[in-house]
Amino acid sequence: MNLDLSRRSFLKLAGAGVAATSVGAMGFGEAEAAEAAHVRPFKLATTTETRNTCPYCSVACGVILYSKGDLRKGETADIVHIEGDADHPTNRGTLCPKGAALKDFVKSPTRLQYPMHRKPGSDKFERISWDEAFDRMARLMKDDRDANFTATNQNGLPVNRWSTTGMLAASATTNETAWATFKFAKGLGIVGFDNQARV
Amino acid sequence: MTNAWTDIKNTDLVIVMGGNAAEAHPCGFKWVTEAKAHRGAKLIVVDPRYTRTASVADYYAPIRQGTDIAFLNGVMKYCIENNKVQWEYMRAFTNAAYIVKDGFAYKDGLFTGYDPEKRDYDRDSWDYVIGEDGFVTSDPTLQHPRCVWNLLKEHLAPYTPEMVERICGTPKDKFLKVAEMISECSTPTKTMTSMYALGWTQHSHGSQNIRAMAMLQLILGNIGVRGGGMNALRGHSNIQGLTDLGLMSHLLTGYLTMPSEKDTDFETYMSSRQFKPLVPGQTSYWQNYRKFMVSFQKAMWGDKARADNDWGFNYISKLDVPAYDVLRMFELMYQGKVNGYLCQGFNPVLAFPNRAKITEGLSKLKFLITMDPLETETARFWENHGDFNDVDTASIQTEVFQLPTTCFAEEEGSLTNSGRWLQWHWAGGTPPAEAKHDTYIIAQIFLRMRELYKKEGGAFPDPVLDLSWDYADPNEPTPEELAKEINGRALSDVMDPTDPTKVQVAAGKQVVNFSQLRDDGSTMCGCWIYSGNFNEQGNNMARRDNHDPDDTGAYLGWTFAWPLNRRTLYNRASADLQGKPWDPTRKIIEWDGTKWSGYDVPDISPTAKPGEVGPFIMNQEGTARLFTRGMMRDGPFPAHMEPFESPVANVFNPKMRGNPVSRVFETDAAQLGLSDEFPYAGTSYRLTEHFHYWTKHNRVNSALQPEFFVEISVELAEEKGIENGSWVRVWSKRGSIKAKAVVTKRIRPLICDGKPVHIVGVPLHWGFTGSAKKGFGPNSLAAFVGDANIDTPESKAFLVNIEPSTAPKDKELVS
Amino acid sequence: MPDVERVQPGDDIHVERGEISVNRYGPAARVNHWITAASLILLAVSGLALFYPSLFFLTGLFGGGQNTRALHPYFGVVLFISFFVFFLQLWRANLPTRTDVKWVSQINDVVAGREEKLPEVGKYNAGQKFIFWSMAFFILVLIVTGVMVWQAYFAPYVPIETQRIALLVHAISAVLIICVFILHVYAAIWTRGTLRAMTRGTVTGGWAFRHHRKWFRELASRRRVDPAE
Amino acid sequence: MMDSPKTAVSNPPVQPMDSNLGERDLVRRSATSDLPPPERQLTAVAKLIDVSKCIGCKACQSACVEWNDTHPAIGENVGVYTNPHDLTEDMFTLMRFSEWINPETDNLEWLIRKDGCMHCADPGCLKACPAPGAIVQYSNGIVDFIHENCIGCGYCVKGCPFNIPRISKADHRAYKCTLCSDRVAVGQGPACAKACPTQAIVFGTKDDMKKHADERIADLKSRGYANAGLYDPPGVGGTHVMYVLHHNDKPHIYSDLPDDPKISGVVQAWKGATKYVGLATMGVLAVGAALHGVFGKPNRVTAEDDEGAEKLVTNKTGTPEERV
Repeated sequence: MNLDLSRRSFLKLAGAGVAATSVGAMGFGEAEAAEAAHVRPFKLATTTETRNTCPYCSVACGVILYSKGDLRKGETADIVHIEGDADHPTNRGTLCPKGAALKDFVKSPTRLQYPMHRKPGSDKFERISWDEAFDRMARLMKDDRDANFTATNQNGLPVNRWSTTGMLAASATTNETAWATFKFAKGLGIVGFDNQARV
Repeated sequence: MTNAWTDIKNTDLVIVMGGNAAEAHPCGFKWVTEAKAHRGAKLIVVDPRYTRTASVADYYAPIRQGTDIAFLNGVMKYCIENNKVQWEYMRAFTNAAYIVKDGFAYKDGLFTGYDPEKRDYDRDSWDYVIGEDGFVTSDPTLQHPRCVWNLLKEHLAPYTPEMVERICGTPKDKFLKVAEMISECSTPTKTMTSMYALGWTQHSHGSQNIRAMAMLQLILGNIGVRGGGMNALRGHSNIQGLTDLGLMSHLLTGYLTMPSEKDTDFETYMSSRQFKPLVPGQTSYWQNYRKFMVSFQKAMWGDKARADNDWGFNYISKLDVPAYDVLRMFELMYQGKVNGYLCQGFNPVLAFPNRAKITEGLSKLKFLITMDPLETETARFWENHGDFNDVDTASIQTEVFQLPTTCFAEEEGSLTNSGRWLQWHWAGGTPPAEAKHDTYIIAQIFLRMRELYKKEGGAFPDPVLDLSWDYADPNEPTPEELAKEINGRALSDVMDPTDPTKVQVAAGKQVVNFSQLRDDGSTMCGCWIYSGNFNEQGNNMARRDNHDPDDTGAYLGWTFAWPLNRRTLYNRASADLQGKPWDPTRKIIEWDGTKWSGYDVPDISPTAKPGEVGPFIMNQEGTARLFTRGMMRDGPFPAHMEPFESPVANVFNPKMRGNPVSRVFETDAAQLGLSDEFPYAGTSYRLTEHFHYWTKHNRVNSALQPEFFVEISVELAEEKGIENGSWVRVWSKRGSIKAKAVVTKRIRPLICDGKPVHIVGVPLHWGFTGSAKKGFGPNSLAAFVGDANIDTPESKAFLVNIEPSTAPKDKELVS
Repeated sequence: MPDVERVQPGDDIHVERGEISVNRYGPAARVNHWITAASLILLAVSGLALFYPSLFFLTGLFGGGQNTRALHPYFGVVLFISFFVFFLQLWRANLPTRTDVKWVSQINDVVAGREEKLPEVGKYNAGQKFIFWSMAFFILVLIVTGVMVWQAYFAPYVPIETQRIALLVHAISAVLIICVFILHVYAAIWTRGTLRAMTRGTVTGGWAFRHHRKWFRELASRRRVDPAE
Repeated sequence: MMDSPKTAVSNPPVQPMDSNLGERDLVRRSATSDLPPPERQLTAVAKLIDVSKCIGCKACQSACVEWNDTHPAIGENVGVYTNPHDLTEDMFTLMRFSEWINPETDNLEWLIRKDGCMHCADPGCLKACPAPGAIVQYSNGIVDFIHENCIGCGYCVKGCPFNIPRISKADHRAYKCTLCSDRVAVGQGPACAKACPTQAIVFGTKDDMKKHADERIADLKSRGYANAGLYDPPGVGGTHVMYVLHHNDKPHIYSDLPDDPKISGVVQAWKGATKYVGLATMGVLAVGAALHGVFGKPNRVTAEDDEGAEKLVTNKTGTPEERV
């Protein structure tokens, strides 16, 4: 592009000329001082990594949570980014459109913050304390169990069924949570007990 | 999955049918891409829609939803007739040679013993001929006219390519091309893998869909081998785990089953489960049932489970029906017979069929408790959202508790993936505001109820009072404590069976795995198949060694897989009768003359001689079943059945509707539509941009797929005068929805039994909460009927009508 | 075609103490002219700054590149409106006449300043008319092409290929209008006594007699008419 | 000093690291004539998008939004899967879907192409840009926008042969894919390539990517795609984002991917000839005028003119006094 070069030098002359006559002397020099080329500062610097598993489908991709603050040090941890774990044999760092956006699930504007209570017939939820909620729920459940429990069948065989209260367990909870939930539900004799595997 | 995600790279042919792996499991589908790129594997997609999986397939064939059995039976027939059978495998590892009782037959779409009143079969004739020795009689030459193989051939006879085209709408040439590609995998050195999901399960004959493919895989010798298997792509991250742990109304942990009223006492219960071998020298692993059961009962009730009270057998509910599955529960709710309901991370208002019935049911509850990290339509089912949730709030007397829980990022524990890997994860974030762990919430409700029972007494308080809850902090059991409980430990010294003087496991120590469990109350174990997950070596689910010797895809050092860290189920079947791998390049295990060894944990006793013990050790036969005896309610062979709502009649028996033995409640029977009023075949599915009803709460995924739509063919759009991107109304006998129309060439009308069948595709990700535009779900349309064996709702096939329409109105816009 | 307006409203001759002065432009016209001139200069400077990287520093005059980019089109709108008003006042006086042809044919006498050799001209000579009409033409082209590439409001609705052409035309027109501008300014300076027409609004009798004698005669002859009439 | 990363399959560092992309790595800088040659030559990198492996899942879009912290608007369904409906200042990459019936087989092919900046070797955006240093090209091939220097004129949009840059209505600056320059600068690959479930998007040195493409093309040919090939258009000097296409003979079927992209002749003329011819013209005229002013005598009003004026005014009328 010799043309370009010759043109450039030509322009410099002209430019200089105009500069001299017009504003060059008037201290507009800084208008020329452009920001030097640079890339965005790497945003994961000084974050804390935590190995986790994508909670969506059953491929169970390995993910790394990047947080400001470290739970293991007793700090509050704010998750700033989530990315696939390249060490994981199944996903090898890749993630699908859901997994790649996990941070927005954690940070969703519709994440629940407080226990809420809706009175019969009401058109709104109202805040309720955990303690109040637990007592109220335990009472409602016990009363229903006591009132409708089937201890024995017509032949006097102990059948131990509580069929008037049911439960759906979440198949996105951990095995450990599931085991606790299992003990709770089957221990109470809840027979209407299923999880997403049913549907 | 019988195999692991990472094993798919070893396959030669992937058939995606009854699923849409690329969209629903993109990162698992990676391994299909690997197999294609590095093994030259081929991919076949058989689906009513040309999906994103089809977009990368080597061959795509269309099929009408709900007709997979006919298609697969057709393929089996093709393979048998063209001698494309892995003969040695099939003869040795299946029950093909067993003789079946006289009297068993199939006619007019029905097997022998059908009772239309009971909507059930008398299954007595569906069994083998058992000799005096108590063992099954067989004819290894496969000559006997009553042997399973010949009965199967007879059963498959009608499924000609012409019949397949007539039923499925799959053009004959396309069917034959698929059948031909599949049949190539009958050689020991070529394997096919089947990847399926809810496209097969959500049918009134879902179990039989899967059986049909399993049988095909057995005929081709593809079960237990690398790159083969039956791979159910489970939906949720831990749906496998919750099933393994028995969080279902008919199950206990580890596939131990709930007692029924027939199980009047512990011994009766045992007698019908502790299966004896049907073949001499066979393993029949369920012989150990009692060890697992007693250890489970000890885990539940500790010291209160004693020999003298049958280990608390009467603490366990005895069922008067096969199961209190979700359809039955919501039917009871609808009848006003349910007062309370807990939804933990579950959204039935969008997940269960016939939404109107679900909402009405919930409206009759006294109280509803929801536990979720996110808003759900269920927690707000009483809230009016105009057309999107048109309820009379004031008239709904249900008291609702909405409890905020932590999410994956804020909690620790293990999830079991589709490949049965139990993977441990750690908490990385602080929960928002007052969100609590599910374990805390469950513990609080339980402890407070138990307090009330201590104080007030009440209905049969014993199982509640005696439930073992001996955690360091009963208010919130830690994941480690619970994991150790699942693994199991010795309650008193456990002696070595080979040397009674030696202590095998000292009291208080974790058992190494379920092989150390006892039926004398000296061990406890929450879930036997998981045992080994957290033993004295530590938390095996947290292992992170990703080495893979010889790139088999096994990754034995990565986390823990049940059972016993085994990665490929039935892997004994990967070797021939001499114990040599069918395909030396794809060895999993091998018999070295004295023991089995190789890349995976052998799925057989390491010293069981090849000729003597069959590979399918969980079965009494030691072989896989091409004929299931009486174990499936709707037949020992898969037979074509139409969906309950079908655009065409069953060609074998026009009077037969759906699955003849599926349970249908009266009110629902009245709500089944006919094709004259609802001419189009509706189906439901997921889109890759969303995960169920969660990601609509997430602005990124909402931007990628913002608004509810239905997909129809160009032909149907022209017929109905529907513009691409315009509003349409879709309605069934049970409900009506409004959606944007996506007019596409990816759906084409199918010619079934001589008439065109138009398909209406309805994705399932929208509701009235979250960031995405408000919308509806297919469950407003789907029928309240389920599979005959497991009662999974028939959400994949229902009848609808469609017309151009206008935008739905939200509450603000109403009145 | 309408006749050329030989004399415009407000043109008049005054004689004070023997000094003849001729009204050429009223105050409104002069303000109008200078607004136009100012916006044209601002446009030239900001435009050149965005066209020649070596002149980019000129954006400093407007408080940086972002401002220059934002202001330039508004200057353009001002120029267009202001010139449009100006145009309405002057266009009839700038219609071509036969003498213009002769005048142009003797362009070397013009450049040499041998005006006595030239035909008598009215209020505007061919050169001035040329400036007038080319200004009008280029301003029109510039405003149209400018709007097409006005990123903040219109560009997103114009096909990219069209915008590319618009940019090219805009650049060429800008160069040419600046040339016309140079001619205009130089002519005004070279022809002494001209500037006061746009400052004071009047010219000397001698100037009028020398450069626009036909126009001058016209005005002179009008003075014969009785004021009562 | 670290050279270019060779892969996107790795976990990002969390310890502070120096960026290896800066002023001294520039090979081109918009509206700058006197750019010093780069201190060193980084290995050229490239992103290879294998359209035949792509399942259109949009993980790349998701990962892009999350990494770049953009906020694409939640739009509506207009009858297509392409969402958002076009690239925006908040959506640097976009899956474009087209349903194409192959005339040879009469089979439907769902062609899904990841659209975004191609990082041309000869970038039209940079050529068109009037703001010094607003668009830069690093020696590894990345074409990046330095937003502080951007004046929002939109010339880059006209300069780009692929219609990629978008101007933000909010801050009037141009935005597009950076090839995750901030990740590449610390040895990481782009977020989209890391996320891509089927690894249809791979990242590495341009040479490695070409080799990888050859393998993929061989595989595609073996599956009957006779015209499979690599899209690395010479018209723009090649690109640092390349495609493997099953139908490389007709790129336009992939949602109007240009068959032979090059910087528009009009833009060339605008940014080339017009500039110096224009300057010459203005210069000549100015100089000419100056010379005329200096050497030719000014056009002055003479005494004769004044007399002539006098006559004209007085002779034909009464004396001036009478007039007043």
